[in-house]
Amino acid sequence: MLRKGIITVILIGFAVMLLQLFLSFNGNEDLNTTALHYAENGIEEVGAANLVTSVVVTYRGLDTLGEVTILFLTAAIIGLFLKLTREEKSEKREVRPTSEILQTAMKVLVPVIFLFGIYVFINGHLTPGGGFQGGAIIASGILLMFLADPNRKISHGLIAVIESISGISFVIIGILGIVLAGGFLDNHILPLGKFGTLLSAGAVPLIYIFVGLKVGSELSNIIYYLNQTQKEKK
Amino acid sequence: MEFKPIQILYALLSLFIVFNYGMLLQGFVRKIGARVGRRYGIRFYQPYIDLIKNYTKRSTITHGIMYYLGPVFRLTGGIGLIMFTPLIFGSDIFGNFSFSGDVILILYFMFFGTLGMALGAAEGGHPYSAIGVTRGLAQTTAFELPLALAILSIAIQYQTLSVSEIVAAQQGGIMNWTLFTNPVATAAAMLAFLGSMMRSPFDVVLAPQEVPIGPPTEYHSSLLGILQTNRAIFPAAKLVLFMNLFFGGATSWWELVIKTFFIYMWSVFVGVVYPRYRVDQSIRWFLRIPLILGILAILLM
Amino acid sequence: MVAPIYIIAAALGTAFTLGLLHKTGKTLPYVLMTLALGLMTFISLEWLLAFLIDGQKEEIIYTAGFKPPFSISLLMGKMEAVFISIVNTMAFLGSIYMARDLKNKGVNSMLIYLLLIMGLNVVIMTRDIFNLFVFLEVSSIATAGLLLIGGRKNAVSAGLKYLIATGTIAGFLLIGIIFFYYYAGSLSLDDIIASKESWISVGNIALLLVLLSVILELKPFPANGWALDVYQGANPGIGAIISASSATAMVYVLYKMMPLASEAWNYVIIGIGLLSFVASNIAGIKQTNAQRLLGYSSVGQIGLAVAIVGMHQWLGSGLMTILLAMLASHFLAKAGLFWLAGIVNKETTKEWGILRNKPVLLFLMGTFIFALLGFPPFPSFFGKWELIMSLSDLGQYGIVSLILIGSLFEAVYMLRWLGYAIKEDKEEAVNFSIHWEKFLPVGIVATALYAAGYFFGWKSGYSDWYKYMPLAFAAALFLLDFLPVYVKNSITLLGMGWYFFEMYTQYTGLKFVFFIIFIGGGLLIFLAGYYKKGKRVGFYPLAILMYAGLALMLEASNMLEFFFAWEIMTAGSYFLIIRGKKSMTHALNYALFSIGGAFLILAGFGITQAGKDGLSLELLYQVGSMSPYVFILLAIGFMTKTASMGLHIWLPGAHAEAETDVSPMVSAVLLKAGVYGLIITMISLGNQFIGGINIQVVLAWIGVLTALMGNMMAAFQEDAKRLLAYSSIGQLGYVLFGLALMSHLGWLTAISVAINHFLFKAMLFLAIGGVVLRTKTKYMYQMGGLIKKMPITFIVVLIGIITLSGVPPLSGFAGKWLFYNAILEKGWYLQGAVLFFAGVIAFLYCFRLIHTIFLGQLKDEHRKVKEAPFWLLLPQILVIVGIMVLSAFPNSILKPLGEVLYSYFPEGALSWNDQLANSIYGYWDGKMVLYVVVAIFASVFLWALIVTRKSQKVKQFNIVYAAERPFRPETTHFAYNFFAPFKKALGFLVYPGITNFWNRVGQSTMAGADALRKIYNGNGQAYVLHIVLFFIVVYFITAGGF
Amino acid sequence: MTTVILTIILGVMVLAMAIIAIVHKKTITAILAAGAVSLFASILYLVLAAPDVAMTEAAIGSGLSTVIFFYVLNKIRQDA
Amino acid sequence: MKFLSPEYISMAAGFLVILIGIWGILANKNLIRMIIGFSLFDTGIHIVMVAISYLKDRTAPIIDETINTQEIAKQITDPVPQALVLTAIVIGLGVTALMLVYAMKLHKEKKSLDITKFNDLKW
Repeated sequence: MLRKGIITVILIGFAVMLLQLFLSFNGNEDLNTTALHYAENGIEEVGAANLVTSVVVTYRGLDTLGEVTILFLTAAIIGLFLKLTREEKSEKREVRPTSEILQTAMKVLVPVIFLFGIYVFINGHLTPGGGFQGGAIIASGILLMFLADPNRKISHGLIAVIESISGISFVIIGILGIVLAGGFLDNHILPLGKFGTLLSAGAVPLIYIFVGLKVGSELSNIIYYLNQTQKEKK
Repeated sequence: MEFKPIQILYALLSLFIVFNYGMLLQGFVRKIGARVGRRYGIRFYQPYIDLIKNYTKRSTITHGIMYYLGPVFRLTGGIGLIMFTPLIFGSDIFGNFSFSGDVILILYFMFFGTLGMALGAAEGGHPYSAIGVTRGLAQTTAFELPLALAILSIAIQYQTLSVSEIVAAQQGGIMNWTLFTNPVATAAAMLAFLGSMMRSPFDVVLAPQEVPIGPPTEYHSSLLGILQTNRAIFPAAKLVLFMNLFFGGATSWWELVIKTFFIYMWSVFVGVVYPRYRVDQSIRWFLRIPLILGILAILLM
Repeated sequence: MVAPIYIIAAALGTAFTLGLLHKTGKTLPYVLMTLALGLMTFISLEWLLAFLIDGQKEEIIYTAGFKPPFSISLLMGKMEAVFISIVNTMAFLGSIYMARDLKNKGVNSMLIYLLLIMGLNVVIMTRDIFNLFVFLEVSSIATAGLLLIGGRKNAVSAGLKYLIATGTIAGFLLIGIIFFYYYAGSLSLDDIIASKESWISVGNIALLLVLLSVILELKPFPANGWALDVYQGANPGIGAIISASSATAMVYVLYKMMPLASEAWNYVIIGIGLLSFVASNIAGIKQTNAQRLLGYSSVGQIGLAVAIVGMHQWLGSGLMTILLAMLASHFLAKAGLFWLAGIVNKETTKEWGILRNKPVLLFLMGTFIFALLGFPPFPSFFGKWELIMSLSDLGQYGIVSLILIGSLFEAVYMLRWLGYAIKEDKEEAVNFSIHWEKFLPVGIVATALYAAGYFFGWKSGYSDWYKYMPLAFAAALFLLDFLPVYVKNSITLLGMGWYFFEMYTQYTGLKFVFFIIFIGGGLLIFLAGYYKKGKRVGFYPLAILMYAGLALMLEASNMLEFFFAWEIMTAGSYFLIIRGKKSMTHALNYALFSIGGAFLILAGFGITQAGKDGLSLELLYQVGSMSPYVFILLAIGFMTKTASMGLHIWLPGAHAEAETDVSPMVSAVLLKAGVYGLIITMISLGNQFIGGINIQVVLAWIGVLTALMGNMMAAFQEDAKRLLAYSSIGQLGYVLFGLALMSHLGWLTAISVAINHFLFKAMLFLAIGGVVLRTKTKYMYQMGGLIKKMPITFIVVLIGIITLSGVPPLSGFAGKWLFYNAILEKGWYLQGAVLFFAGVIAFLYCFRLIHTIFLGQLKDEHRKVKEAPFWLLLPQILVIVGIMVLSAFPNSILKPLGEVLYSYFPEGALSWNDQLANSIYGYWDGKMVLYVVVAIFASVFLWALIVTRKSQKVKQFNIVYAAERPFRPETTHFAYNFFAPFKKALGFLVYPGITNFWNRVGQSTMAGADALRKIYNGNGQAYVLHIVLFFIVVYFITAGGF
Repeated sequence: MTTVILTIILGVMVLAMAIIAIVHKKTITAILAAGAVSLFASILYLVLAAPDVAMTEAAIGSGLSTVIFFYVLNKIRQDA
Repeated sequence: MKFLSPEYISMAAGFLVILIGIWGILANKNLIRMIIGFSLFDTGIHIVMVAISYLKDRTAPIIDETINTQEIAKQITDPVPQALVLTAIVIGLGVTALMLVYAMKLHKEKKSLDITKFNDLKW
């Protein structure tokens, strides 16, 4: 009880702090300088209809790279974990077979989900969505596969290859930006194309494809590893 | 004052006088003590006889070089004390080598013999002698403190450390004696003097007849003779020192003899009256009354 | 030049490629990773060199081809180059170190490692705060992942706590960042700073969140339990990287953020930093786990770095030098220690005793620990110096004292640890193999420490090559350590001898006296070194280190040089002392008192130079109104070395347990360094009054009581070397008193006592050392009758004690005589009386020393004891010659000394007539006294020879204890409890009040430390609570975030 | 005004779900409630004119992350 | 009533979710429940971020037929915080996943999810 009391007091203190922060918020009347720049020049400079994508992929491309790295790291660490536990020797676990319906649904749905995911990140510069969302959707496809059949073998190697290749490609595109255009991750290495079409915005779609593949494979990887853990012996 | 070879002869002369004076003093005091106790007592020249007897004993044993050197150190200490103390005020002949050092030298030189004695006795290997030595040293440290304070006090009083100058300052009448000009210091010093004479009540160290623990019991024959020689010289030298510092010094041998005799009698008198102290008791005693007097003597300056 | 962006590209590209290489074996990925790290290191170092040498201009790296704030930009400036060079180099070395672990755990671990470093690089370079957040997360997550690599026990729970804590912090950071964006309309740090004025009035909470989050990443007390757990649980290689690279990078992040902080914030940051520094170091005291100990130290050091960053407005352009100097020591030494922890592979500090058989590793460990503690010649010494000096200039004495107190606490546990490694007896010294790839990085960082030390020394103006010469000599001896003793001893003698003859014309006056004592005395004692056989591993470099300090101290012309020398000397002597038997705790005590003293000196110097140009020691003459305080600081500082009462408890053990020829070095020679310091202090500051009391009077009383107590304690010792040690305390009390008299005679006394003490104590320690060597015991009641076996030693001791006790005719009397004259002149009679009493007691222990060892009965087990080795006797005999000369010709030394002192104290000088000295009170003719005494002695001796010519030698008789075996046999020995009646009467004077006092100080510090560290209860939730609380407390302290 | 009302409703839902996620005794319910928080939040994002965020939150926050919770919970159940 | 506007309401909601999240982190001893608290904390931050990007009566920052290309700046909300939230969400997922995996591992060691049990490293 004392503990809860202390925590309450602390939280009240913190709430006071946040209240002060909240009161400093005064709404927005207009875009601030940075946003204004993106709104006014985003189309010319990047050529992507989705300004969020412009920001994510180009203006703040380095963040995205870092973020992809974080997922990559997470997957790697979980992989490392699995390796550690696997040293304790695992055994195949008897898993309750899932229903026929789910299995069938999986067979139908998974390709559709994959396609949808790919659509989302290919169109990331035009419509809402992009690499992260697309990647997440692809990962949910993989998830569905595992749900349908926990013992299902998928090519972990393939996931890893996609993960790495897309990562490396991301970096290479970034470096190409230095070589061919104005800086690291500059999208001007490809022509901007006609605004609003699929092949526009320079390298943005390309980058987003790689991001999508990478995020998808990384999340899949995480799911794969977690699925592996379910098979371990008690 | 420059050193002249003739001074060696002068020194030998005063040494001879002091030695004989010391011997006779011993004899007379024992005689007096016996008479007071209604005994016949020894002959006054008995110390001489003892001395000769010891020196001429045929068997002499030794425990090693330091055992041997102990009495040597002791006697060196005694003779040295005489040598560094001016005997007769104003006399070049009996000023000895007092020009080579002042009262501080004398104060510290007193340790020379004590150290040698202790070392020599210790080499005998008898644990009793070690016990005696520790007692002696412990007691010495205790009475030296009031003595030093008293001497410091008169050094402050006369603004000098030179014994001759201290005596000089006391000339011109009995009232100029330190005894009267600085009675507190004198009191402290005279109490300390009791200890330094190692007579009762502070004589447990010296191993008198019934106490078999002490350096002198280790020695015999000619080595004891050397110690006895010293026992004649050393107290006499101390008496002279006290006389110089507190009782106006002496301008003639007669004056010296009278004054030192009475100073000596002081310790004899106390010894007869008071029983013997244990060493820790005597340390405490010295660090009580005499020390307080000594500090008082300084504070009054 | 390679663009810095390639650092990121290389790291990421390699990391992603590594993901492909799961099946290609372990070596290829490892090589790739190392190559990538190598490339990153190369790029950063290339930039660093360009900045340092070619005056390269800073460069902004635009990403995506747009200018900030519209895109993320990185900055490559000089500071960035420095910091990423640090991060990458350490990471590169770390990758070599961890080769085995990384290969074991496979590709994933390598890429995590690589990404951590990449993250740190971006964190340093980025000028975009959201980007900062992202890459902070990269490095946090990577760190959490790395904890899984061959970690210690409970690494996983540490990882989770770390994740939770950093996750929480990152959340708060993100809130702050988004509001920054809202206020400033930009995420570029430069824009946010530029527009600060427009939003600061409302945006203070966001600022608080951002600043505190960054600070929290730097593990401030008390919200740092998670970090400590990580340090403890991590693989040592990872611990090294977290401590060296991550923490260093974060310090720079804070530095980047500082322009955001208002002036009031600076105080908060300084406060947080100092609190961390002091509290972590206190909490570290009780620590027994080596890695956690390093964690506490890391947290503390980084706290100090935070405080320094917070002082950016005060320190101005000097900030970076100070910060880098402190950090350089931190990251190099901390990484080195972590790596060593990996090599040793033992959990608790006590178990480090297994290092004992590895002198090179011990040397490295010593290097690291002394570098951390800010000893010269390491960077943090100069950093600390500059910091204290700058802060003193500003009058920030409170901060100075906090820094020094914290450093002292750090010294406690660091040195205790080192002590365990060198001395812990319980640990079997097992041989363990060291892989070269683990050793190599450790060696490199150690080398780098020395190089960095030189660099920062050069920056602080301590660069003259010849001031490093004595150190180089020590280093050379270290390299030659494989040679046998007699070769090394000869080299040492030649080297020091050369120095002696080269330099002795350079010095005059008091410096000359001390030069003779330090270097001449050193030579003399080194002569004894030949007695040892074998190699005597490590002795010579350390001894030379101490003498190097002493030599440099005399050379010192300014305060920096003086302090440099002082610390070198302390370090050298510490190692010398710890070489002794059972000397672990004593060496620790010594070091702590010395360091404490040194800090007081440092503070004193700081106040002295405040607001003045330069660092010259002459500035001590013109301190102004602060001078009483400077005087007190310096005096206490130097009195720790002279072991004055209250500060003496380190001495007896240290001197008594030291090796045979080390005891005289630390006693006869080393203590005089304190005297030298006191002399400098008193000459320049003179009489100082505080509250109307002359400090000199206080010092005099301290000196008097020191003498009394030292001598008294000495008289009651059973251990011969301890007796001598206490005697040293007593003698130095005389010296202090003499100096405090502030008169011609007083100083003459003090210096002649010092000289005499040097002579007889060197002699006595060597002699007693010889006895101990032969009899294999230090306890006097186990000896006796050795005069027959060791006659020369006996004579030496006899002469020694006569000199010591000041009995005429030997030279010790000079001191006594001068001393009474000085007292009479000054009028401090009571002090004089007590001192006289102390002198009488000195007589007691002197007697005991010679009596119980050499006289009495020979013990059965000593029947076959031989005389001490020739090489031990030789210096003793040389000293005897010296004593005799001084006794016969006192004016040969006192007269020139008097002339020197005349310039300081023209009044009350002695007048000399050949060897007859005349003061206004008395006179004394050393030559005459000697002649008279010798003549009498000779005659009496001759007389005795004549009268005892027929004497026969008999054996001593045995003493039998009535067939009973006593419970404690030593109690029946005549020399046990020797001065029992005296103790009975005056024993209360030696009540160990001071020892008890310091013990109580130690215990309560320990208890405090224990209580303090209880907040780290290991509960991850509590750690989050601390973090949240930290925000709230600072929020309230800053009254709503300034 | 509809936006405001919608926002309020969604905000209240988010809060309600969040409280359930914290206080409910059953962990499974708590996980589901946390997923629901994300779900309502993503609708809120749509209202706030942030479709990209809404998609991401829906896919990742309420989807994947809930699944991961369940995976782990399942594993823990197994081990217990 | 300026607070009766979506950005204020959602920001308030966001802050409250943050507080609830912190409560969840601090008050539950169960590791999984703590991590739930943690993900709430994240979600709260995301809501706040999106609230900051909001401008009244504007559309999402996607330029399509409904938007007059001449006056884009007057018609769209702020794309930057949205981009940041995207990143933050993915990072949050990574961190949550990691925490869960660590918790799983810890549970394997001690068969407990009580965080107070994992205090072997302390002091």
